[in-house]
Amino acid sequence: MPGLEDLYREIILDHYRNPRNRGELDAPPALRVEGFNPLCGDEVVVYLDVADDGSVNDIKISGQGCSISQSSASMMSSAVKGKSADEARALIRAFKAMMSIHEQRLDGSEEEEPIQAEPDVKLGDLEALQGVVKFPVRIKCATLSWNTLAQGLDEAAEAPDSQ
Amino acid sequence: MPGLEDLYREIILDHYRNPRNRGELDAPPALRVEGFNPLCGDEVVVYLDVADDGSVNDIKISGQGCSISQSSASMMSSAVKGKSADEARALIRAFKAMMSIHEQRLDGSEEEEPIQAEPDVKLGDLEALQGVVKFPVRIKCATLSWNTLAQGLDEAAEAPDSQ
Amino acid sequence: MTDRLDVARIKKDFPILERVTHDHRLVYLDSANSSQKPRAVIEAMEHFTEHSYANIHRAVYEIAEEATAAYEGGREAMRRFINAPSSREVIFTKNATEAINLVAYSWARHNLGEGDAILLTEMEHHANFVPWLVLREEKGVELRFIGLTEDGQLDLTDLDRLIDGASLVAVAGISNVLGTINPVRHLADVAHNAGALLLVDGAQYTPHMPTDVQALGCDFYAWTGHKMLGPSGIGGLWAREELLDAMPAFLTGGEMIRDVRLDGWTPNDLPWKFEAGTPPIVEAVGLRAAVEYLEGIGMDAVREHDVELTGYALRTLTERHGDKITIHGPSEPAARGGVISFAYDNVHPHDLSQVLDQSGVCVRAGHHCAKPLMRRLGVGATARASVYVYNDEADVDALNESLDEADRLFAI
Amino acid sequence: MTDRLDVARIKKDFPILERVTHDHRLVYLDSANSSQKPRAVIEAMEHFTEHSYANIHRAVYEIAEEATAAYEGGREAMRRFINAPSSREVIFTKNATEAINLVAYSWARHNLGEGDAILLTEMEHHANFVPWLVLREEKGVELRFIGLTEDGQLDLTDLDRLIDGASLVAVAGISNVLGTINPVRHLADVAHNAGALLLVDGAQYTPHMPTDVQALGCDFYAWTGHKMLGPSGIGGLWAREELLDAMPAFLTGGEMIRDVRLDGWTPNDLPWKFEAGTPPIVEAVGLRAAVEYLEGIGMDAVREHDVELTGYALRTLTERHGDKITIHGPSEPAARGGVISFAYDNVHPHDLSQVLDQSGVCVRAGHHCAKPLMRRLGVGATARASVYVYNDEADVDALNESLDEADRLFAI
Ligand SMILES: Cc1ncc(COP(=O)(O)O)c(C=O)c1O
Ligand SMILES: Cc1ncc(COP(=O)(O)O)c(C=O)c1O
Repeated sequence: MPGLEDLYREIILDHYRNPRNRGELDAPPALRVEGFNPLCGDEVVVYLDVADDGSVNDIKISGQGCSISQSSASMMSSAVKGKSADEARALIRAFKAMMSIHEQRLDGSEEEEPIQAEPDVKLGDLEALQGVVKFPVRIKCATLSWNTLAQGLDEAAEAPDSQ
Repeated sequence: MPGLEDLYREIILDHYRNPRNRGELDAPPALRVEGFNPLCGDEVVVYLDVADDGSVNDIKISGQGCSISQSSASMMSSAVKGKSADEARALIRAFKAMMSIHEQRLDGSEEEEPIQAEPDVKLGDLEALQGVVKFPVRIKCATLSWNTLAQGLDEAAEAPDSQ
Repeated sequence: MTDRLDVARIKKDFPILERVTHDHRLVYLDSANSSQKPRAVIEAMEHFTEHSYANIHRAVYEIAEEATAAYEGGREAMRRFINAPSSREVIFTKNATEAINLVAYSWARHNLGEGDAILLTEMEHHANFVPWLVLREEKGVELRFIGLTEDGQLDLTDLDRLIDGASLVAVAGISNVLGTINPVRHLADVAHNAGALLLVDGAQYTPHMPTDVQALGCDFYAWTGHKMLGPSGIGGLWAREELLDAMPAFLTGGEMIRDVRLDGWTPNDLPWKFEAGTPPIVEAVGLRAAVEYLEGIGMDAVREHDVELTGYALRTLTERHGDKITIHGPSEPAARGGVISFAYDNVHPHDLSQVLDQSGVCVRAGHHCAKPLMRRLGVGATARASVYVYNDEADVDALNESLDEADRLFAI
Repeated sequence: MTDRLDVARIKKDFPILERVTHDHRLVYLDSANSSQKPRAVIEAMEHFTEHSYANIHRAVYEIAEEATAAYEGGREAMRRFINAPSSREVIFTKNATEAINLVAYSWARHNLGEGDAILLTEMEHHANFVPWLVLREEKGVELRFIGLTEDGQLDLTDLDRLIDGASLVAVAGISNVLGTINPVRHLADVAHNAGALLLVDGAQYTPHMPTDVQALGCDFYAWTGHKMLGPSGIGGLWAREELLDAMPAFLTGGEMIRDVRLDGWTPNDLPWKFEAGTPPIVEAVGLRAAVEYLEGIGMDAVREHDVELTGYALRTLTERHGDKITIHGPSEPAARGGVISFAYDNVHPHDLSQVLDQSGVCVRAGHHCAKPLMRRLGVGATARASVYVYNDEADVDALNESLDEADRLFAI
C-alpha cells in the first residue's frame, strides 16, 4: 500500500508475527518493569535478569501492542541479550537518536538537545524501524520497550542487592 | 444627552441627590436586610420597623449604589412607609411587573411567566423608572431594593416575635 | 437510499469534509471522539468575536450587554436542548469531565464518607471512573460495579443487591466503546426507590438522542459541547435546583461570589455560583449555533439516521469480513448509538487505524479511555468507527474497502 | 505622537474596532476585563477548524496528528512567551481562576493545614482570594494580608513579621484595579528566605509585560488567554516541575491517566497529568496566534506603549477634570500597568459607564472582583479605563470628552 512500505517493512512484520524472547521470568529474582503508552493502551512488560556486573543475562517480553511496539520490543530483546550494561545503554541511546528528533517535534518543544547519535553502535535489524520517524505518533510505540528497558537498568543499578 | 433622557429623568436625579428616608434603625428591634448586586458592587441595607399586623411603621435605607439603585430605593421607601404588608407586597409586584419582562430577557430564559401587572396599584413617581427597561443591565439596579424589601417582609412574616 | 437525512446537503455544511488527506477525501468516522463543526458554528463564533465580544456580567456598555445576552442565550439553548426545567440549573464547565468532577468534589465530598457506596458500571469512561476512584481513596467510599452481559449490555440480574445502601449511581447514557444505550429511566427508578441519586454521563447521549433530563429521571446530567457539533472548551452539568442549592461551591473566584470580605464570602445565585472566572464566552455562542443546527435537523431524525447507518455498517462489515471481524457490543442496531468497536483478525487496532488513514478513513484505535472495559473484554485496544449526521453509506463502504487493504497488507 | 507602536495599523487588525455603537466608533477601554481579538487569532482558529480539527492524543490518523501538534504547539508558544524551562511545566486550564484553584486544591490541600499560614495582599482579585478563604474554612490555614500604602503600593514595612512561618505568598503581578506593578522578584526572595513558595497571579501581567517566570523567581504562575488577545476558554498554570511531580492530580478523567483498573489508577506524565478530559483544543491554536501576534509587536514595545499612553491619560485626565477626578493607584506611570481606576465627582461609576457608552466609550464600572480592595479604598465601586496595543491618544481624548458630558448631565 503506497506510503506504508517504509513503516511496515518485512522484517518488522516478521518480528511482530514471531516475537523473540516472548515470555516471563520469575520476579524476583528477575526484575519486572512495566511500560504503558497512555495514548493507545499498549503495554509492555520487560523481565530482566541482570548479573552482578550489570550485564543482561536474560530478558523476556510480555504485554500487548501494535506491530511497531511489539516488533521493536522483540528486536530490542535480541539486541541487548547478553550485552553489558554499557553496551545496552549505548544501544538505547543509538536507538533513541534514530527516533528522537521527531519525538521532540511532536511535543512541540524544541528546548532540549536531540540525543546524539552513537556512531560506533551498530543497530542492525533495528534500522528497519527508521521508517517510523515519518509517522510521528508511532514513535512512542517504537520507543516504549526501550524506555522500559532503560528504567529497568536504572533500577538494577540502584538496587543491585534486590535481585 | 441623546438616548439617556429616558433613563435619567429629573425626578430620578432628584431622589439620587436628596435620598428620602436615608439612615438606620436600631436592629433589633428593627429588621436589617442586606441586598447585593454582585455585578456592580451595589449594596443596599433596608431597615424595617414592622408592626405586629405586618404594616411598615418605619423604613430606612443605607448602602451605596448608582443613581438608579439609590433613587429606586428612595422612592420605594417613600411609597411603602406606613403601608400594610399587603399594600407593600402589591407595590412590589406592580414595580416588578413594570420591570420584569426585560429582566427575563437578559437571562436568556423564557420559561417563566412574566409577573402580572397590578392594575389597581398606582406607582406614582415610581413610573419615572420605566425608562430603565430600555437598559436591561440596569434593571437589576432598579429592583435591588425591592427584592431586599420583599426578603425583609418575608422574614418579618416568618418570625413575628423576633422583632 | 435508507437515509432520512439529506446527508449530501449536510456534508456541504462541514468545511473540513472538503479536505483531502493522503490523496483521498476525508472519511471521518471518529465523531464519538469529537465531532466536526458546521459552518454555522464557525461563523457564529466569528461574527460574535468581530462584533460583540466583551467580558460578561461585568460591565454596562452596549457590547458587554450583547455579550452577556449571547452567553446566556447559549445557556438557554442548552436548557431547551436537554429540556431542563430552568436555566438556573444549567452550569457551563469546560467539558463533561469537569462536570463530573464538580459532582464528585462538591456534592459527593460533602455528603459521602465511610460506609457509603457508589454504584458504577464496568463500561464507564475514565471521566466517570477516576473521580470516584479518587473519592474512594480520600473518603473511604465503597465502589461497586454493574457487570456486563456477553452482548455488551448492563447485567442487571444483581441490581437489587448492588443498589442496597448505595447513595449514588453513575452511568453513561451511551457507552463510547460498545455503543450500548443504557436503561437510564429504569436505573433512575431503582436508584430513587433505594434512596440513591442518579448521575448520567451524557457525553455520548446528548449528541445522538433526543434528550429530556426530566423524562430520564436523573438527578445529575453531564454533557460536552465538542461531541455535539459545538466548540471545544465547553461542556456542562445539569442538576436539580435543590441539589445545586445545597451544594457548596467548587471552583472559586470571580463571578461566582456575591460578596467577599477579608473574613469570609457568600456565593452568587445559581447557576453562576458554579462558574468561577471568565467562562467560555465565545464557546457558548458556538454551542448555541450547534444546538440550533441539530434542532434544524431534528433529533428524532438524527437518531433514525444513526440506527439506519449503524445497521448498514453492522450488516456490511459482517457480510464482507466474516470471521475476520469481531464486533463488540449489542447485535441489535436499535440497542446502540452510532459507535462500532471491533477487532480485525490479527491486525492490531493501532496498525489498522494507520492503514485506514492512508485511504482517508479516520477511525480511532486505543482503549477509548475505558481501560477497565478493555480488561473486561480481554483486549488491550479496539478499533472504533463512529458515525454522525454527516456520514453516509459511502463512508461505510470506504471503511469496508480499506479494511480489505489492511487485510492484504498484514496477511501472512 | 509619542507611540512607538503603529497603532493605526494595529487597529486595522481588530475587526471589532470597525463597529459603530450608539452612532460612535467603538472606543474600547476595557482590556483589563478582556481584550479584543486580532484577525490573526480568529483566522487561525477558523483555519484549524476547517482543515485539521480532531481530538488530540487519542488517534493516529493524519488530522488527529495535526491537531495534536497544533495543540502542543500552543503549549510551546506559551512556554516561550513566559520563558518556562520546559513545556512539561505548562498546564492548560480554562482560565486563570482554575489555575489558582488547581494550586489550592492540589498543592495546598495536601501540604497545608492548621498552623500553616498563607500571605496575600489586600489588592488581590477574587480569583486569588476566595480559593484561600475556602482553604481557611476547610483546613484552618491562617491568612495574612499585606496592606497598602496611600499610593496604592504594597506596604512592605511589616513584611518580615508577616512572612514569618508562612508557607505560601500569593500575589498579583499587576493589580487589575490600581494598576500597581508589584515587586515580584523581591517577594520571591523574601518568600524563599523564609521557606515559603510564591504564587504569582499573572492574569494582568503577562498581557502587558515581558514575562520571564525564571527571572521573576516564582514557583507558581497563573495566566489567562482572553486578556492577552487570545480566545476565551483557555488559561494556564506554570509551576516548577518538581512541585508538579509531587502534587496529586486535581481534575481526573480521560487524558490525565496512564492506567485505570477497578482497584486503582496511575496518573499520566506532565503536563497531561493535570489536563483531564478534552482540553480547549481550538483555543490553544488561537492562543498561539495571539502569542505570535504579541511577539511580532514585541513585548518591550507593548510595555513602552502602556507607559506612554497611561502617562498621557493620567496627565490629561488630571489637567482637564481637576478636582472632579480622583485616580486610584500609583501616581507614576512607570509604576503601573495600563489600568486607571477613578472616581468622578458625585457621579456613580455605574452611571458614568452608562453615559460614556452613549459616546461609544467602553469602561468598566464595579468592584472589579476585588471587593476587599474596594472596602480598603472606602468605595463601593470604581470606574476603570484600561488600554492595550490597539488604543491611542485619540481614545483617551474620547474618554476625556465623554467625561465632560457626564459632568454636564449630572451637574446640579
Ligand atoms: C488580577 C486578576 N486575576 C485573576 C483574574 C481572573 O481571570 P479569569 O477570569 O480569566 O480566570 C483576573 C481577571 O478577571 C484578574 O484581573
Ligand atoms: C462516555 C463519555 N464520557 C465522558 C467523556 C469525556 O468528555 P470530555 O473529554 O469532553 O470531558 C467522553 C468523551 O471522551 C465519553 O465518551
